[in-house]
Amino acid sequence: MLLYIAKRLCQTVFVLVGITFATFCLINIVPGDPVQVMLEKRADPEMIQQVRHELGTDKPLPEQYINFVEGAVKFDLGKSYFSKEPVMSMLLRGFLVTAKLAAISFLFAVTIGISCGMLAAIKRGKPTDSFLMMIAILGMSAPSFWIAIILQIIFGLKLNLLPLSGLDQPLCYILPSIALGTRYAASIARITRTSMLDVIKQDYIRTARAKGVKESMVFIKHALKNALIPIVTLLGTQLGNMLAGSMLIEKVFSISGIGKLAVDSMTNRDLPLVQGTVLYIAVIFVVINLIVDLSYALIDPKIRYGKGA
Amino acid sequence: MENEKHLLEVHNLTKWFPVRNSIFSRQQNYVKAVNGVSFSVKYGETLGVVGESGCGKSTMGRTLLRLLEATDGAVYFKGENILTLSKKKMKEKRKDMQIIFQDPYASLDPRMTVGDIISEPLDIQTSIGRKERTEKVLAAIEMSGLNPKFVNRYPHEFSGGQRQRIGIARAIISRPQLIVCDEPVSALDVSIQAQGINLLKDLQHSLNMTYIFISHDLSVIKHISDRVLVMYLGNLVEISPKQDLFTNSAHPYTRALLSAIPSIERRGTKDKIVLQGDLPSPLNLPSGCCFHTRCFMAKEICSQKKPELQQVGKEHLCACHFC
Amino acid sequence: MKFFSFFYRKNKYIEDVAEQGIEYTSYYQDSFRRLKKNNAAMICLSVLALMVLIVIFAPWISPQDPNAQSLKDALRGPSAQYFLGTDEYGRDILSRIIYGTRISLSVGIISQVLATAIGVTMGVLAGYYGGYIDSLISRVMEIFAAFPELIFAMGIMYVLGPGVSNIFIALALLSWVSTARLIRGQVLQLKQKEYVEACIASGGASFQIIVRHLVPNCISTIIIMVTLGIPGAIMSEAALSFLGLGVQPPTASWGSMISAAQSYISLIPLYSVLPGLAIIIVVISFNIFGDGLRDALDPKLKNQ
Amino acid sequence: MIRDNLLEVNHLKTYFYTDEGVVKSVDDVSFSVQPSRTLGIVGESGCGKSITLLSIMRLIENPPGKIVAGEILYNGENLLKKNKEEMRQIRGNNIAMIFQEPMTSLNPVYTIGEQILESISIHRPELDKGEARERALAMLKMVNIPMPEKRFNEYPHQLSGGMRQRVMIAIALSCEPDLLLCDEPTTALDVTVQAQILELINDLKKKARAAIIMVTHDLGVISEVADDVMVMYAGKVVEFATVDQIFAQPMHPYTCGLINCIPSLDKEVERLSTIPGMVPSFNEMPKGCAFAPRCSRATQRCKENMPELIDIGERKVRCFLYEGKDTE
Repeated sequence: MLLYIAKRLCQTVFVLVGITFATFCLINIVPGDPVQVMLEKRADPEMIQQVRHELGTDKPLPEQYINFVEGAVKFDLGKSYFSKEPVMSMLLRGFLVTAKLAAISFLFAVTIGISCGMLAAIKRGKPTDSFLMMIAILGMSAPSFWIAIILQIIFGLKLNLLPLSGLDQPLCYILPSIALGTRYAASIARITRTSMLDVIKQDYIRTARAKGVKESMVFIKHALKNALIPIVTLLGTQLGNMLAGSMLIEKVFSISGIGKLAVDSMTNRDLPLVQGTVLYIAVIFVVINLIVDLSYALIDPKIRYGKGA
Repeated sequence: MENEKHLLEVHNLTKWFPVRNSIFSRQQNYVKAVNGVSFSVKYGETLGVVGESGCGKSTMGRTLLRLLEATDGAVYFKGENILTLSKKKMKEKRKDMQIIFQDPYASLDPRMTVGDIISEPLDIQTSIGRKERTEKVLAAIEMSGLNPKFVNRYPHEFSGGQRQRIGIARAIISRPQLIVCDEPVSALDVSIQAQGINLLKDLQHSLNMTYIFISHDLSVIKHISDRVLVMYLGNLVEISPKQDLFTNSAHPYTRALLSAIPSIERRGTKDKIVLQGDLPSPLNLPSGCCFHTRCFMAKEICSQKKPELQQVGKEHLCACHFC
Repeated sequence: MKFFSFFYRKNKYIEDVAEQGIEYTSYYQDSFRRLKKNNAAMICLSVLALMVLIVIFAPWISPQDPNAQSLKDALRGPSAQYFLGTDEYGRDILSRIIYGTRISLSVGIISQVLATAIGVTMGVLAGYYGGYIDSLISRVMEIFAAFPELIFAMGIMYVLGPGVSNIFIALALLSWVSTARLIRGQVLQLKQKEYVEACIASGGASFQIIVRHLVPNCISTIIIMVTLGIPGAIMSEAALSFLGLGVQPPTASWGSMISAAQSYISLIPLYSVLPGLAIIIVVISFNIFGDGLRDALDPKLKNQ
Repeated sequence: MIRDNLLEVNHLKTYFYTDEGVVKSVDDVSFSVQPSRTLGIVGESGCGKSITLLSIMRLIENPPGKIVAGEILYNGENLLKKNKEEMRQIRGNNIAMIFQEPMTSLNPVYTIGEQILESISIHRPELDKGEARERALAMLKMVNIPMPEKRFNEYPHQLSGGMRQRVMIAIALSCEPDLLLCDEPTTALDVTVQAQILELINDLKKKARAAIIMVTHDLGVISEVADDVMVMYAGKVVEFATVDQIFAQPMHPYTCGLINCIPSLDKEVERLSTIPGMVPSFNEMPKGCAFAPRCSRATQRCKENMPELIDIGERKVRCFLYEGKDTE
């Protein structure tokens, strides 16, 4: 297992380096001088020179890259050009808001997704199964921001039950979480169902039945644990996508999370902030995937005992 | 010259598969699938290769044809070492050597018609005209006992036995001199198996081919072979003319193998040799004689010294300290 | 019946000896027969065909010019002149939705065709040659996959600047990795097949193996990947346009329409509901048709 | 000699309803098993021998499969009339089963110990944890697994095929069943390991006094373990006899063909005798005897009528050749 962990860690370090490189390139291949683009026509040459010096873009590219990586590791990515606030503190503030929202939606998606998927697998071929899968494919096909608006219209405007925007009270979380989680719940339900159906065809399920194991236990004890690997893989990607996808929901509900930060920085062409958001969202995503991969070891003894890689 | 009698001479053939143990350790480990096997095959004979799964018999068959590159050793085909031939020269040689596979499902491309599958060796090797190609394909189909009407059908419409016949037709279309048969009938039902064996025997006579027949089934090997080679963990343990091997087996592994076969005729015989334990891993071969961990005759010397092949009868060689 | 005939090579050279009057069913003919039995998939296929017709004939079927402003008619409900009402500039919503179909379908199809071209090439190279080529391609794929979808697309759009053709590129770069991964895995499996060994045993070179055996056996996966990739690309385009990073005004796109409509949900809710319904109809049709295609072509792919 | 039947199967019919039509996998099969006897069922793939076992266990996947008729009497009680819960109590407790693929028949995510304990805890809830563990270890010892304490905590992938099959046998025998169903238990194993497993089964037969039904395609295996032999072809029983009778004097042409087409270890023949053709697929089943198209002794009558299973002394055979000899 140590070998497996070591291998995964090495891979992660490599990917992290790749991410910093990609993010760095992202900024430096923007057509034209980034500073000029940033300041648009307002700037006189002297001012441009000054900003360049501030951002360090007057140095040669390799040195810039090293400075960038150094800053990234030290959690110091400079200041936002517009608000003059350190990028890190802005990110942190935004991240806390988004993380809360994403965590709640994730919980919602996992509970609904796995239970519906299991139910559909148990009732395979029956009306319950077809109904649940219809709902799932519908949920997968609707854009989250559209669901958010529909929820606002129904629960906020027509029924006047829940607040339309903001996150200042617990009730506020309900609509954004549902809007953000629906699509993921649907895909989790689908993968749970297919993975379960795949597993219950296996010989060891027949062995369990031949032992006289109760049908409910056949599903819960014998099938689910084996079906988990594809589900957990999906969960990892989904959590990362949820963090990024929350920016659509944040826009609808006027929440100032990390997503809003990302969108604003890009529309304003606020270079340090763009770098920061892209880099750290990617880093979080990679860390989540690392945790997922390590959790395979808990599920699959083949990995735990050295064989898998 | 002695060589004239031999179609194939194999010297010290070795195939090790490297396994990366760890990204940190510099020590390279190997799955030692075939370890220094030497033998020769005469024109027109059938050499049976027998052993349990994991003994390296299929790997050896594939290495002989350079479907896998050998780690060490030499294979002389009609006096020429094919392991050192260039790609281009090897391609020409491939006309003379073919292979029949075990799995009737994985060995036929599901997206090709039967005709295209069978003519593949011709399409790759030669640039003959359509008419000639058609004739050759039809001839091969008929020789394999299939209905020529099937040419445009796809493999999924055929049963296991018929698919195996398609595989045989593909192997014989370029009129090879040597065919490696890798468990060609193992996946078939008994009644179909007998048809397959008879077909292979008939083709051998009419086309004058030499077979290396790989199987785990000693009774099939006994029926079809002229000489038999027994392998254990990548090592040749005994090679002998058929009669001698079955009446007078020298190696304890061969004897155990023979006695383990459940047979109708030997029903009720009580003095069975039942080997204990499992096959050791080919990653860590036992020291000395690789069979000593399961051998009922093992003495101290067996774990220390690797036995050499010794002559025990006419053309009968055995690698055991006590034979 | 000849729907898939493009994809398989049927050698007719022995036709005269073959059984007459018997239909030889190829793999694709069988699959198509299975697909035709799947009613839901066939309904979705006809919906998609209808959509394609809308795309082609948009100028003739849309009642108004989608970009013609008429501020006095702004934000009206449905009427005889404006069948589904008007937006904040008084433009006809129905016409804008019809023109939005053009953007959505072209983004979906073109970006996926590009992605498939890159993905299949990379996947086959990595899977077949292995070794350093595989390591290199795999590492590149890992870095591409290290960004969440939306952030990745946004980053690319930031670099390239907004615009329809840049969306094609951004979404192609986003989705080639999954195709490449799947193809690589499949090639690794196919490479082990005995019919590939048989081809080597007959002297087949790498190119012959790839062309004769590997690619034909990957075609069904490729078809499935394209079909199931399109709805994802359509959704991503809508999201980008919704955020203002995709299609720019005044061009009509479903995502940017929803974005604009968001300010008027209390005034004219239909404005935000309708473009979303259009997205759902197209995406769900592709999803159900793609699922049907996958079940018909390759039931084993279900788990990917 | 009259013995009480432990298991009596009467006119069992198990059909599978597929898109292409109804597959009559088991078609009117009757037989009985006495305590401590071993019945061997032989036939080629698709003849319905494994489906017969799964029908006894009531483990046929429905849909597409269904037991459409017949009765399965276990100690006089019809298993087909039992409800799910009663059937569950019988499975693993009174009737146990081992399967062909030892590689895939054990759950990869649980240890060997957990999988044996599960069966014990279901059917012997009165045992406390320590006792159950004792018993599980004793089972591992009984099937000759070296170092049972160590193996107890290992996962299936750490064991070889032969070892896994031993574990399967230990699980099956852990609640001392009266009847053990073996579905090709040695087919996936090498000959030397097969010899070990067959030796083990023969040993346990003496110790455990369970009746065994052994399904296999290998007549050699049958000859080593069975007391009685039933030959099946295309879902029907074609011959039933004791093991000595069947090999000394096979009656049905199919049985004769099957015995003759195995290459002999002791005799030398130039050509193997074969059974021409192949097993008809379910949708082109002939009207009369299913074996008639491949039978060298078939007459017009065989092609048109299905012969009945006729009793000849203690034997049974389904062939017109033996009509009128039933008084013998």
